[in-house]
This record gives sequence, structure tokens and C-alpha cells, in this order.
Amino acid sequence: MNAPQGPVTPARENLASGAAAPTQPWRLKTGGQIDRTRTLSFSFDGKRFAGNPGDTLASALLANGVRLVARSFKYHRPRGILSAGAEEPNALVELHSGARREPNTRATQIELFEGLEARSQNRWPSLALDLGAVNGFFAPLIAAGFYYKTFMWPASFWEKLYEPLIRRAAGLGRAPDGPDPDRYERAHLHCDVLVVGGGAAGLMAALAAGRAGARVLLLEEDVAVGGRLLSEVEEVDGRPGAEWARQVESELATLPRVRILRRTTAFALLDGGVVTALERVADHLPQPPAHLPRQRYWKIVARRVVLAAGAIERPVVFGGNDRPGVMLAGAVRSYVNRFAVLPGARAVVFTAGDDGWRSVADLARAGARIEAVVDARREVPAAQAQLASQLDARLVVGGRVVGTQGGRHLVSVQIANAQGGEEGVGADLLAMAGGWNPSLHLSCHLGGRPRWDEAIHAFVPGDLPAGMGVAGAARGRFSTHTALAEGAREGVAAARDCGFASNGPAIPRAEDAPGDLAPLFHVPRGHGKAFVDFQHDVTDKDVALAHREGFRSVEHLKRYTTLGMATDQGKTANVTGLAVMANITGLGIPGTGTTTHRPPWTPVAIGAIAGPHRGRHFRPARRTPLHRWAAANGASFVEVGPWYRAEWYARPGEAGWRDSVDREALAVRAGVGVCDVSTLGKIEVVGPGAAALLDLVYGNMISTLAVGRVRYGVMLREDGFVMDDGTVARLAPDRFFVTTTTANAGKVMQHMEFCHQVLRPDLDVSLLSVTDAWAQVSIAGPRARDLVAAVIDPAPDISNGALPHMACIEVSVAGVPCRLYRLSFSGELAYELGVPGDYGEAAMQRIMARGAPLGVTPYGTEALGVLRIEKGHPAGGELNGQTTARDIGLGKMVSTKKDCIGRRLAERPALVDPARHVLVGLKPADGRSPIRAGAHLYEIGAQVVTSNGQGYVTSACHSPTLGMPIALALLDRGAERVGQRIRVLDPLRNGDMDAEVCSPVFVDPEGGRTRG
Amino acid sequence: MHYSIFSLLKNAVTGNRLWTPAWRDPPPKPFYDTLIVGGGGHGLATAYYLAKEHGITDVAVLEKGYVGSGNVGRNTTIIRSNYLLPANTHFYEKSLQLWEGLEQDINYNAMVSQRGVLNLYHSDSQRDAYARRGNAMRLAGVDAELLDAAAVRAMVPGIDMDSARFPVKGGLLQRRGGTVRHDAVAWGYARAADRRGVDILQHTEVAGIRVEAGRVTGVETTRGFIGAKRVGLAAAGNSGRVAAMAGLRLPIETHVLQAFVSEAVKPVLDMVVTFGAGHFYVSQSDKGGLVFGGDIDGYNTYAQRGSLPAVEEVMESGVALFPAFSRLRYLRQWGGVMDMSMDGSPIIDRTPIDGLFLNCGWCYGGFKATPASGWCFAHTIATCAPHALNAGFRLDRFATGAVLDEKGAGAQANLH
Amino acid sequence: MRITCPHCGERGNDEFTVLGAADPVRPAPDAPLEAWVAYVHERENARGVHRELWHHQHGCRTWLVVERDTWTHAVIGVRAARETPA
Amino acid sequence: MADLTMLPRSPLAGHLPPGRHGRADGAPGVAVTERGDLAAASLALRAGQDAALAIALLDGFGLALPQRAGCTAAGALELVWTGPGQWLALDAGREDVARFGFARALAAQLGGAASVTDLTGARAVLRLSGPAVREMLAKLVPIDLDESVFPPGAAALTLAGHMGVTLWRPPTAEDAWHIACYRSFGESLAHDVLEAAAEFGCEVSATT
Ligand SMILES: Cc1cc2nc3c(=O)[nH]c(=O)nc-3n(C[C@H](O)[C@H](O)[C@H](O)COP(=O)(O)OP(=O)(O)OC[C@H]3O[C@@H](n4cnc5c(N)ncnc54)[C@H](O)[C@@H]3O)c2cc1C
Ligand SMILES: NC(=O)c1ccc[n+]([C@@H]2O[C@H](COP(=O)([O-])OP(=O)(O)OC[C@H]3O[C@@H](n4cnc5c(N)ncnc54)[C@H](O)[C@@H]3O)[C@@H](O)[C@H]2O)c1
Ligand SMILES: Cc1cc2nc3c(=O)[nH]c(=O)nc-3n(C[C@H](O)[C@H](O)[C@H](O)COP(=O)(O)O)c2cc1C
Ligand SMILES: [Zn+2]
Repeated sequence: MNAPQGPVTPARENLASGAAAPTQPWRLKTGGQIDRTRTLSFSFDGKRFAGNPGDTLASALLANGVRLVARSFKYHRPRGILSAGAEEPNALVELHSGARREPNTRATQIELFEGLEARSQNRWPSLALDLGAVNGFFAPLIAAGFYYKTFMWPASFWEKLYEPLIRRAAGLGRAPDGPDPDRYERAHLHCDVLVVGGGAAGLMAALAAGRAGARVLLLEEDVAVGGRLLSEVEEVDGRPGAEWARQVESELATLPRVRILRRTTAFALLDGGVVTALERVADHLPQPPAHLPRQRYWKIVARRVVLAAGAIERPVVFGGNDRPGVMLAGAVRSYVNRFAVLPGARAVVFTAGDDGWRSVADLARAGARIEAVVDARREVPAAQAQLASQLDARLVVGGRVVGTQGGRHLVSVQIANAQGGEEGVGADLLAMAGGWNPSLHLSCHLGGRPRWDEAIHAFVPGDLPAGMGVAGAARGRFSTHTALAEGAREGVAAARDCGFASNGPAIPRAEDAPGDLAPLFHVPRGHGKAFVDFQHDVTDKDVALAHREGFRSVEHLKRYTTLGMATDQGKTANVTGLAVMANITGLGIPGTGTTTHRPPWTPVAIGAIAGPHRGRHFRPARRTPLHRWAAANGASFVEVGPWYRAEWYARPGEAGWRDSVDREALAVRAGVGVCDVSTLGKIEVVGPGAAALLDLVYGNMISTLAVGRVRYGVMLREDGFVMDDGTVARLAPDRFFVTTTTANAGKVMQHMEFCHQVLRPDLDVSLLSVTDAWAQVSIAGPRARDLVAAVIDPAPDISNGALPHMACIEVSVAGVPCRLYRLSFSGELAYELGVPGDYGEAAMQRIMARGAPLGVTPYGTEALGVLRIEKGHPAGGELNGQTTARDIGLGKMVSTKKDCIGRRLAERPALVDPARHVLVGLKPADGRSPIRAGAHLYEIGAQVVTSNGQGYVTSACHSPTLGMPIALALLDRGAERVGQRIRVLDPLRNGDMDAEVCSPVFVDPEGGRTRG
Repeated sequence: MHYSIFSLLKNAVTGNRLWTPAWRDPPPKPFYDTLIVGGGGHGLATAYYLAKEHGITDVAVLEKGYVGSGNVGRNTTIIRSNYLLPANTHFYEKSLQLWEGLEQDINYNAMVSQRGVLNLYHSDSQRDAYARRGNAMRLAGVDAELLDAAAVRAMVPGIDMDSARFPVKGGLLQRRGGTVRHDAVAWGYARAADRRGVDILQHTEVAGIRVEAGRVTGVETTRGFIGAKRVGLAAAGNSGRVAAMAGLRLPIETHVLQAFVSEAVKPVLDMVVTFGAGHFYVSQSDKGGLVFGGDIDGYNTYAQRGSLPAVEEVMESGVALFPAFSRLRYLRQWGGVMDMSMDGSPIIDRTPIDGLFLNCGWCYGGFKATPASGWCFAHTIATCAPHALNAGFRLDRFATGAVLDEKGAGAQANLH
Repeated sequence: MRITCPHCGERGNDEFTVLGAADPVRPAPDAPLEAWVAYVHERENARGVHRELWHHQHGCRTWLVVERDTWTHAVIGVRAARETPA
Repeated sequence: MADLTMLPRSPLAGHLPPGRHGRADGAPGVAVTERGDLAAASLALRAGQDAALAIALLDGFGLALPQRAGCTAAGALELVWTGPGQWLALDAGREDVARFGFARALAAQLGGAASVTDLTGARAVLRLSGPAVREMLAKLVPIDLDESVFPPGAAALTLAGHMGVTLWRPPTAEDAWHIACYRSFGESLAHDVLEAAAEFGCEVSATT
């Protein structure tokens, strides 16, 4: 028989074929845990098939005789289905399409749903005929690490030619087309005992801990609990294992403090007993319903963890071991017993011990013809020999499989007997049982190292992370009885550690076969390529080559050959790979060691961890109490840190933003404008120690400030550079109200708390952020006082005498208690009115109404910026963390009379170097060319090299007041250079112009308007 | 064996049997002219350039693990020279130039791929800061371009330009920046140094530094004492501990940076992109995996693993920037421990102890520096004086105040 | 990583920000500049037990002295910085 | 010229559309209401005044002082621990501008025992209830919400996503959970609450 393109057709009468359903020719008539009452239709590579609820895509494909499902990464070898679980290296498909496309998805874990669409990957033009397969012929040329040795000539060809070719060839599936349309959630769980894995061991652990009264969480990756019991013909407590599992599950459901999450994979263990897990909430549905997320990312805090994650069967490395039709023996049992699918009609079983014989029995019972059993051991138990002869299957004791034949599917197996004599046996299924590797991954995520166990020829968990226990197959205990017993033991222990004592449940009766096993990893000198890592196409030859070239440590082996670096992280490859290496070096496996297990256990969608924090909701937004008002009044908003701020208020007929900004700025200079400055950080510093704390925090002396007065303050970092600036108002002897820049609000609050709690805990003072308590409105311009007078309730005298520049008082507006500060960043007569948040909008309406006669104009952050640049006030561009107080013209504010943060390191030579840059103003020499922030300054005529740089432009704008572009800059020895000309270079934007150096204060240098 | 298309073909027909170890595994000699502590990129490159540029071949590189077990083998492979401060700009540009000729120089394909590095900005102030930096680069003869939003949209498909919380306003692009195959750098330098006579001693941990009369005389190792005239420390991540063996206290904290790689997919991204409104940067490896990372975790640690907040920040930022990456799965995460210096810039200098030299403080940006760091450190060791290119990387700059604080974050290691 | 705040109980480290080593003591204002340079810059950077300052920023806003192993990540002790060690 | 009175606007007014959200069928799992009309003030303990403060609060308002993370209530008054030596005092019994009398009254009564700062309108406050409220909150906050750990009378300062929040359960029998954040974050918190509640179906009722 020669494998045809389409579904293979079976021959045997006890299959469902010929019967009612024309499809699913390989579906067994009876048995399994699928729902035969309903069929689901799905498509693979555009072809329609039918399956049943309870199927995975893999079992459904097998039921339809589809065995060629993928092409390999490098050689494009035909590949089928190797396993029935998370370890699958071959059967990776593209699921869904368009923006929902999911590349590299394991067919063995995809629950079948109605209308499922899957496609094979990494082949051209088709899966059956893949031209990439020619790579196979060049294999010797493209062995491990070949690319490090070539593609170097000529140098320029790498990016232009070689790399693009390699990149196109590499990669498996295709990324989705567009933004992910689905929702994702994050959630938190706390428990006493977390049980990872719902097999025999996990169920008993949960039962024991749950009955003891502990808060228990059981995570099961699969759709159903039961683990291997779902796949084995085995009884527990005299019932079929699967039934027992269901019964335990229903008891657990009755325990109020026990919770079971199915379809949920624990993928990482983190410091502090945190386990992260992924729940596939809606992946088994065609599409998530609107109110449900596609997936949920759980963060679990557990006091104790019981790892009962089971074990993964390992393949044997022999020639042609990757051919479709070659399958893990345990997976064969899963398909036969759980999914009621016959993976082949004529089977050869290649086993290293007793375990493979389960497959012999189960296959035979299902009606497959056992052509041969190849048992690597020197002798086999009589019972097994007898079974072989009953089935009249050829029994090859001490034999090996040395090769396989078949195009896109297995047709015969090459067997060598103990003496080395070879014969070919026709077969469409080869089940291999090389032993099991405990799934100990989570026990290693915090740096734990596994220990080699000679008895089972596998790694078992070594020293465990604090609070973790391991049970069952995950610990290398492979009989169901020990799994049950250890599960109960670990459950009891974990609960006890959390204060819930109990003797634990009785251990149900179950199989307790010792499970004899010969060490069999590699069959050298076979026919054809012998794969170690199926997904990365790493062969035994590659391992030998790595050894030859000195890449002998496991870590070098891994990196040089990429063994174990694929999406399966070498679940079926790592141990065999290092066994092959250990053979060559003669160091033995323990001496060779293993690579590091890292999260995640199975790949996790990036978006699942991002959860709901995406798109517009990537970060929460802060809006001021005046936001709605601004929006209603034509404001356009800009993101400033977490805030949305009004940039400008466009008016009909304005050509562009510049028009709006110029108008707003001029309105302030000529009449009166109002600006929402609620985003400024506001901190109330209260208590007898308040003044002393502020003296430490600010460069200037605060304790001398009189009640009812405001002072402009500058804050240094301990390293002597400027941290922030702002105002300090003294509301009462023991109460200060300080403001910070919007950008540094959080940092300053934290810094002040540090200064108090860490440096001066002796001070009796409290700090409170009141940023959100106040809608803060700046009212600026020659008519500001008139407007304020019109807005506030009568009584307080706000004349220049009563309320001079840098003074503050309490006022009320329509009976609402407010605060009025007289301060100015615009250089005009200006006030800031603080209104309680709830009344901000109403107050603004009142201001606009009362201000109408005065032509009050709302202005945004852009105009605010223009006004402060015209006035030479340092802001973001100047407070860049690299400037000293002197650099930005605030040198005099740093008192030398007292200690303050940063005072001493500000004295370091480089910070007091007279040659340092200082803040200056710049005007274009031609009076019109715009100067751009980020441009650099050079002496006119000086050679343009870095060492000749004289400084840079920090802020720039068009000054409507001066009618020309202006800028602030940091210029070396700037103070001495006022009046000189300087070259302004902006190569990024082809800018090269001359500018005149001037005072940074462009408007009203004497400050008369502010004080008027 | 020299690598060439011919040696490949020759081996192809002889079953790849003729290949020899990439570097020897010699027993330690009792004495070397120069010892380099640390078999990472910088240590190996230093040894290579000592031999090549200064004819000093009696050199051993002491590596506590396997070659490449440190950050050179766990970094996200980005190279660039887009620095602001002159001392940095010129040094990293030298490095980029060395990268450009590296493969022919060491006869090893490190897959230097100048696919471009794009730093996105999301606000006018960020744009101005990038403009200042980009101009500094251009004025130093380094390539840089300032892109607006439209140019970014055209250049990198998939970026969320329209519904983002922090819309992209443009980016600073360095086309000559890109990526280099991390392991190949370690292996290539190791092989090249070995071929010039350097002994590479793996699994040889330095446990002490012997100093007599103010002069270094050798190091205690897990394989016994090894004498030397000169010792260069290049123990990134462990610099503090190694320097402490000589009684030095450094302006350095050791921190972890995590990295991630996704399942391999067909090409979706052909340059390095960094997000400016969160901590995320990404490139696609030749194998097809998205290699990405973000910010350091922020606490001192020597464990090569991180914690959740940094992981979540990276994933959130990644999806915010590339909404279509949401369904791609990451298959592995890891961490590396690095020297975070107090101003975010490195130190390549002599120490108060004669014959003892220091190369440290590379933070999360030292991979790109590997060639120039080795080149300058070799010069500093051979001539006992810093080269003009590393003249700014002095140990005493914190006392003088001549710090190299690119970000203006101040003297707090975890802010750089 | 989980830190037990003496006021709020055990929380994930996303609620905290770390400043750095807690041992360096701020010198007297008139101490020699070298002492100040060392205080601000030089670190023991221990591998093993390390005392460091954490701020419960998204909780009770207490500055904490956390004693933590920088090799195993085990948290050995936590106290409020404002309280002098017992 | 606009009339003299100014009407207050609560932080979430307009951002929590009343009605059913999320899953449409079955009884709503979560009920959400803004607590808009609250007077709020912060209390900060003055050094060594612990006892004096406790007594003054009891005498003046019948309020017990929560010593550690927790909350107390007396009639329309609530007192929530917001950090060592800091509390958030709430009064649901006052309206409009009368609310500003609350901080004054506290200051007057507490004298030198605590610093009082008016926070009226500075926080967005939600009242959450319903059979699924705990499940829903588990999507927002990382703390253990189990009845044994977080019973009525409990309070916590923590993170909801990227927002700092104060969560407390008034020490009354009814199953009500109160969550507060900075006023400016209110809109985002409201959005996140509705998202988290979608799975269970969510009934929003008008501001109290
Ligand atoms: C996750 C991550 C991503 C990064 N991404 C980038 C990037 O994209 N671009 C970039 O430019 N940089 C990046 N970096 C930074 C970069 O990797 C490092 O700065 C650089 O590799 C450090 O130089 P190195 O290669 O010599 O370090 P390493 O490779 O760490 O070398 C130091 C070596 O010293 C050895 N050693 C330590 N102590 C001893 C001892 N006592 N005795 C003997 N040997 C010792 C170590 O085992 C180690 O092998 C990243 C770092 C990390 C962790
Ligand atoms: N005969 C043999 O050689 C042999 C070998 C191995 C196993 N077994 C059988 O396997 C069973 C062992 O019982 P067990 O409970 O120890 O293992 P199990 O394999 O029966 O159960 C492990 C369960 O953990 C789940 N799981 C694995 N990783 C997970 C993760 N990260 N998150 C969530 N769930 C995860 C799996 O889906 C599985 O259901 C017994 O029935 C035994 O007979 C037999
Ligand atoms: C650029 C880069 C790409 C990587 N790609 C992969 C990958 O595709 N698959 C994989 O398993 N690991 C990959 N890794 C991670 C390594 O497996 C390993 O985790 C890392 O080198 C750190 O070593 P450690 O985990 O043994 O400590 C990559 C690492 C780097 C630096
Ligand atoms: Zn706290």
C-alpha cells in the first residue's frame, strides 16, 4: 500500500466506516470519551471533515485518516502527529484566519468546534508537494551552525541577499493580519494549596487538602480532569479510571473552599509563591461571546503548591523516526482509548520496557493488526511473550528499529534483531515507548536543578522551591497506585502546613505495576536521518558535529544546534539530545547535566498577559474637573503623562493651530485669559515640622516665608542637579500648599516622603496630595484683577496693596470656599484660583460669563508655553535632569546658609565650572527664521565638530508679542555672550542659521506688569 | 580551520568529519602576561584586540561558566550609536564601525544586520529631546533621521497609529543600527582570540585577586592560583563582587533585565523598534522569533530571573504598539544580571592598584559596545592609559561631577 | 516577588518602588566632599543579604527597609524606615 | 449674566450610564452606583496624639478610630484607614456647599490631635454590590478578598490595574463594597469596573 495524498483508507471491519457516517473512516465503532450524538464539521487546508465533540483537531484528523499535517522547519520533511498533548513538536497548524489567525498551534490541544478552520504551515506550493523539501538534499551543507561559517563574502551581501533569503525560509506560521479583535482579562486568586495537574495524583492531592478544610485550587490544562487515566484502560476503585476521576471531580465541586479551573495551564512559578496560569475561556468556541474574554490570565498566590503535572513520553532516536505514522506509544493509547480513533491498521510497537506493551494490548483490542513488537530489553516477561504469540505478532527481543520507509506516510519499518540481522515489516503505524520524563518544569523556574534517577532513566525534581511538593509521574512515580498515594500524601502535607490537619483519604485500589525499563535513547547507525529535536530538525549527526567543534556543554549544544529551542522547548527532545551527547563524551547523563527550564511551560499569547491594558486603555487617563467644559468649548487635547490637557481652543475661521495659539497668547498680554492648570502637582504639607522639612527639600529658605505669602522654590536632587521647581504658599504657620510641575508631581511627592520618613522621621509633619481636590484656574492679563473681582463673592480686598504679587488668601465663589493665589508664569498680572473639584465646571462657566465683557479668552498649554518662554521661565526643556540651578538662572535661590538636598554635591568642580552653559534667549538674526528646540549652537565660522559645540536650544516658539520666532537655549558662558551672534545648527531638519544671543526674558524684564 | 564556502563544501562531501573545535580547551598555565576576568563579549574582544592590535598573546580569559553564559549570550542583540553625549557618541560610533568589518576580520558570520533602529516619540518634548540627540549624532558624523508620524506609518506596518492611548508622533531613526547574532559574537571572538594564541579557560571562576605592595600579581581561581603582570576585569554583572576582591567599591548596582522571544513566524518586522510611551522594544530574529524586552526590574539581584511587573509592562506595551502581536505567543523568558552604573554610562579605566584594570558599568547597553570596549580596554591595558575614545569613561567622574548622564535621571542606578 | 508591608500585609512588588541600598547614611552637611560622593554613588552591591529602601507607593506610602537576599530573592525582614530598628 | 448659584458636578457624572451592562440575560451579578454627594476630609495624626484623637472622634462623632487597615462607621459617617496615622473621613449626611462644613467641624473637634484637610470632591467613589462582586473585584485588585480575610470593616490601599485605589467594606451587615480613586482617574475606574463586570451582567443605578 502506498500512502495516497488524501485520507488513508482503513481495511478493518470494526471501524465505523461503511456505516452511517461516510466520514471518519478511522473512528472506532465504540468506546472513547467523545460525544457521538453530535458531529462537528471543520476544515483542514480547505478540505471539509467531520469530527465529534470531545475530539481534538489531532484526533479528528486521525479519525479522517489525515496523517500528513505539517512540514518541518528546516528540511521541510513530511510530519504527522507524534503525541496527544502539550509536548507536540510536529502537528503545528494555523488556526482561524485574518486578524484571528493563530500560527503554530498544536493540533493535539485544539478542542474541535463547529466550523473550525485550520491550515498547514511552512510549505509551498502545498503540504503534499513542498518544494522546500529540496533542503533535505543539501543537509550535509546546512548542518548545525553552518550559517556561522559562510555568507561573509562580500560583506554587503548579508543584508542584501543572504539574510532576506534565510528570513523568508525561516519562521513557521504567519502572524495575524490585523489588530486582535478579542478581549482578555486578568484576575487574581489566593489559596492555601494550589494543585497543578488534575490526574490521579492531582485529584487525590486536591481531595486530601480540600477535605482537610484548606482553600484549594486545582488547575487542569486539559478540558477534563483525569490525566493519563483518560487514556489508559485501567480501573481505580473498581471503576474505569475516567469515571473515577469524574466522581472525584464532583465531590470536589461540593467542597465550598475548593475550586477547579479546567482548560487552565499553570505556566510559571515566580518568587513568593506566585503561579501564573492561562485559562482558555473561549478558545473552544468559534468566537468568544461579547461578555467573555478569549483568555484569562490568572495570578495565583499560593501558600503551598503541589506539582502533579505528570510525565511526557520520549521518542527514540532512530533513522526515519519522524515519518508520519511514527507515534508515541502513550499517545497511541490516548487516541484509541480516549478518542476512539485507530491511528493505524498495521502496527509495529518499539518499546524499551513494559509500558509499550499496554499499547500492544490496546491496539489489538481495538482491532489493529500487530505486525511486530520490538522490545529493546534482553528478555521480556513470559506474559508479554505470550501476548505476542496470541496476536501472532513477530516478537523481536533485544531488537531495534533502524529505519522506516514511506513517502508522506509510513509504509514499512526496518527492524534489526539482537544479532543485527535486518528485515522490513509492512506497517502504517509505529508506536515507540522510550520511557517517560517527569514534567518537573515548574519546579525549576526558580533555579532548581533536576536530579538524574538511574532507576527510571530520567530526570526527577531536585531540591524543590520553598512550599512546593511533587507527586506522581511528575516525581517519576509511574504507577497509578503511587500517583494516588503520593497525591494524597502531598495534599495532606500541604494542608497541614497551612494549619489544616487530617489523615487524608483512603487510597483507592489501582494498578501498581513496577514498570521495567531499559535505557534506550538512541539507535546509532540506522538508515536515514535520526531526529532528536523534531521541530528544529536537529539530528544525531548535528549533535556529533557540535561535539566535534567543541560545543560539548549542554548549553553550547543547545545554542549551537538550537536543540530544544523551538515552541515545544524540547519537551520530547532535551533528554534524548543530551543522552546522545553523553554517549559521545562518555561523561554519562548526570555528568552532562541539563539546560535551564524557563517559563512559560507552553507558549502564552502576549495579549493574554497584556490583558485589558491595551489600545486606548493601555494606561488609565487623568482628566481635570474642567475637561468636559474644555471639550465643549473647542479644546483639542494632548497627552501629558497620564493627563489629557487642553492644547488650544480653536475658533471658526482659524487656519491652523498657530492662529489659535497666537490669539490666545495675545489675549493674555492685552486683556485677560484663563487656563486650566489643575494638573500641577499639589501637596499640602502640615504640622509643626512642615517648615523644617521644606527647608531641607527646597534649595531656598522656606521657614522665613510669612503666612499668606507665596514663594517660588527650586528643588535639587542629592547629586546637585535640579529636580523640579514650583511654588510654596504658607496658609498657616503650620500649613503649606506646594505645587510641582505636572511631569514631576509623583516623583516630588515620593521624594518629600523620603525626606520625611527616612531622613527626618523626627519631624511632626504630614504630606497629602491634594492635586485632585482642586480645579486650578490661572487668570492672567492686565484685566485679571477685574475679572477675579467679578467672579469672587464680595468682601476680600484684592487690591495690589492688599493682595500683592506672591500673596494668597481664602475667598468664596457663590458660597463655595476657594483659594486665590497671586502668582504669574506669564509675566502678566495673574492669579490662580483654586476651586473644589465638584464646582470647577460651574466656576469656569461663571468666569466666562462674568469675563465676557472683558473679552476673557481661554488658553491652552501651547499658549501657556509661549507665554512662559517669552518670560524666560524654565520648564521641561530646561529641567532636563542635566542642569544645575545656576545653569537655568536659579542659582541665587539655593541658599548657602542651610543644609538642603543636593547642596554639597552641587559644589563638585564640574557643576560650578564657570564655563558651564547657562540659560539665554535667542532671536533669529534675520528676524523671521524659526529656531527649533534640539538644535545645537556653534561659534560662527568655527569648524563643525562635536568638540566645538557651545550648547543647544531647549525651548522655542513663535512669539506673537515680539512678532518673531524666539527660543531659550543653554549656551556655554552664555551670560557673557548676550548681544553676540551664534550659529544654530539643526542638520536633522536642514537648519543652519544665525541668531542673536539675548536675555531669556523677552517680555517686561523689569517685571512691572506682574507686580502692577 | 578557516571558514569558507570551500571548507563547507569539502566537509559536506566528507560527512562534516573534518571540522575541529572552534577553540582549544587548554590547561591553565601558572603565569600569563595578562589575565582577563570574564569570558563575555567584552573580555573575549579585549583578549582578541590585545593580541591583534598590541601583539600581546600571552593572555588567558577566565570564565566561571561556559563562554557566552553571561549577558553576551542573553541580550536582545541591538547595536546602534545613537547617543547624545560626545563621550558616548564617538565611542559607540567606533563600535559600530568595528561591527561593520567584524565578520571578515574574525572569519565568523555574526550576522551583523544593519536593519535600522527606530526610537518612537509620542510628544513634542520627546521629539525635542530626540532632535537634540539626533543633531548631536549628525554633528559627530553619525547617521540619524527624524521621522514624522506619516513616515513612521509608511516605514513600519502594524504600529497602532490611530487608536493608541499615546499616539506615535514620529521617531528617531538610525539606519546603520540593527542586530547581531549574540552567541556568534562570543564564539567568533573566542575562536579568533584562540587562533592568535589566547587561552580560553572555561569553568574557571576567579575567587580572589592577589595584590602585593599596591600591585596586582595574579588571581585565585577555582582551578588554583594563576599569576599575571596585568589583570583586566570584564565581569559584567559581577563587577562589584570581583572588584571587591581587590578592595574596590564601585558606583554600581547589579540588576536584572528580562527578555522574551516569541514563536517563529514569517517576517513581520524588519527593523528594531522601541516604544516611547512604555517600556518595550522589539526586533525579529533571522529564525523568525520576535525578540523583545523592556525595562529592568529595578531591585538589586544576582539571580538571572525577573518578576511579574516588568513582564506585564512589556506585554502591555508590546500590544499597545503592535495590536496584531497580541495573538502571538512567547515561548521563553529569561534574565541577565548587569552592572547598573550611577550615571548609566560605563567605566573603562585603570584602578588605584597597579596592573589592575576595570571594564564595567555597561548597564543594558553593552552588547553594541563589545568591539569598541574590547578595543579600548586592550589599549588601556597595553599602554596603561585610556585611549581618547574612552577618556570620558573615568572612575573618578563621580567625584569631579563630570558624569555622563544621557537621560538626566541622576545618581540612582535603577533609573538609567 | 512579594513584600510584606508592616501596615498593609503581603503585596506584590508592583505596588512598590525601590530606591536602592538602605545602609549608606547621609553625612553631616559639613562632612568632606568624598564622604558625600561615596554616600550618593558607592555601593556594597552585596550578593546575599541586602538592606534596601522600598516605598509602598501604591499602598500606604510608607518607606520600608527591606532585608532581602539578592541571590535567592527571599525576603528576610521588613520594617518601616521611620521606625528605628529594634 | 449667569445666576449666582453654582451647581456641583460629581466626578463620575455622565460616565456611568444607568442601566444594564455586559451579559444581558439573567439577574445582574453586580450593581454599581456612584457615591457622589459625599463630604470628605483627610485626618493626619499629630505626634503622640493617638489617644486624644481616638477620644475626640468618639466624643464628637461617635466614630471609632481604625488603628490599622480597616474602617468604621457611625450613621452617615465613615472613617477609612489610608495609611499609618492617616484616615479618610466621609459624611453622606451633608449636601452641596454644606459639605465644606465637615472638615471645619472635624478640625474644630479634633483640635491639635490631627491635621484636617478637606478632600470633598477629590475622590471618585463607587458602591459595588451583588452576588458576583467579589469575582468581579478579583479582576481589578490583587488582594485576597475572601470573607475570612476581607470581612465587613476591612479596608485596603492597593492597585486596580494601574490605578491606586482604596477599597473598603463598611462594617454594616449588607454586602456593599466601596472603592475610591483620585477624582481624575474616575472615568478610567468606571470603565474598568464595567469591563470586569460584563461577564456577570451589571446594573448601574443613578448617583446617590
Ligand atoms: C536581557 C538583556 C538584554 C540586553 N540587550 C542589549 C541590547 O539589545 N543591546 C546592547 O547593546 N546591550 C544589551 N544588553 C547589555 C549587554 O548584554 C551587556 O552590557 C554586555 O553583554 C556586557 O558585556 P559582556 O558581554 O562582557 O558581559 P557578559 O557576557 O555577562 O560577560 C561577563 C562574564 O564574566 C563572567 N564572570 C563573572 N564573574 C566572574 C568571576 N568571578 N570569574 C570568572 N568569570 C566571571 C560571567 O560568567 C560572564 O560570562 C542586554 C542585557 C540583558 C541582560
Ligand atoms: N506506565 C507508565 O510507565 C506510566 C508513565 C507515566 C504515567 N503513567 C500514568 O500516569 C498517571 C500518573 O498520574 P499523575 O497524576 O502523576 O500524572 P497524569 O499525567 O495522569 O496527570 C497530569 C495532569 O496534569 C496536567 N498538567 C500538566 N502540566 C500542567 C500545567 N502546567 N498546568 C495545568 N495542568 C497541567 C495534565 O494535563 C494531566 O492531566 C498514572 O495513571 C500512571 O499510571 C504511567
Ligand atoms: C536573541 C536571543 C534569541 C533567543 N531565541 C530563543 C529561541 O528562539 N528559543 C529559545 O528556546 N530560546 C531562545 N533564547 C533564549 C535562550 O534559550 C536562553 O534562555 C538565554 O540565552 C538565557 O540562557 P538561560 O535561559 O540558559 O539562562 C534566545 C536568546 C536570545 C538572547
Ligand atoms: Zn503599606
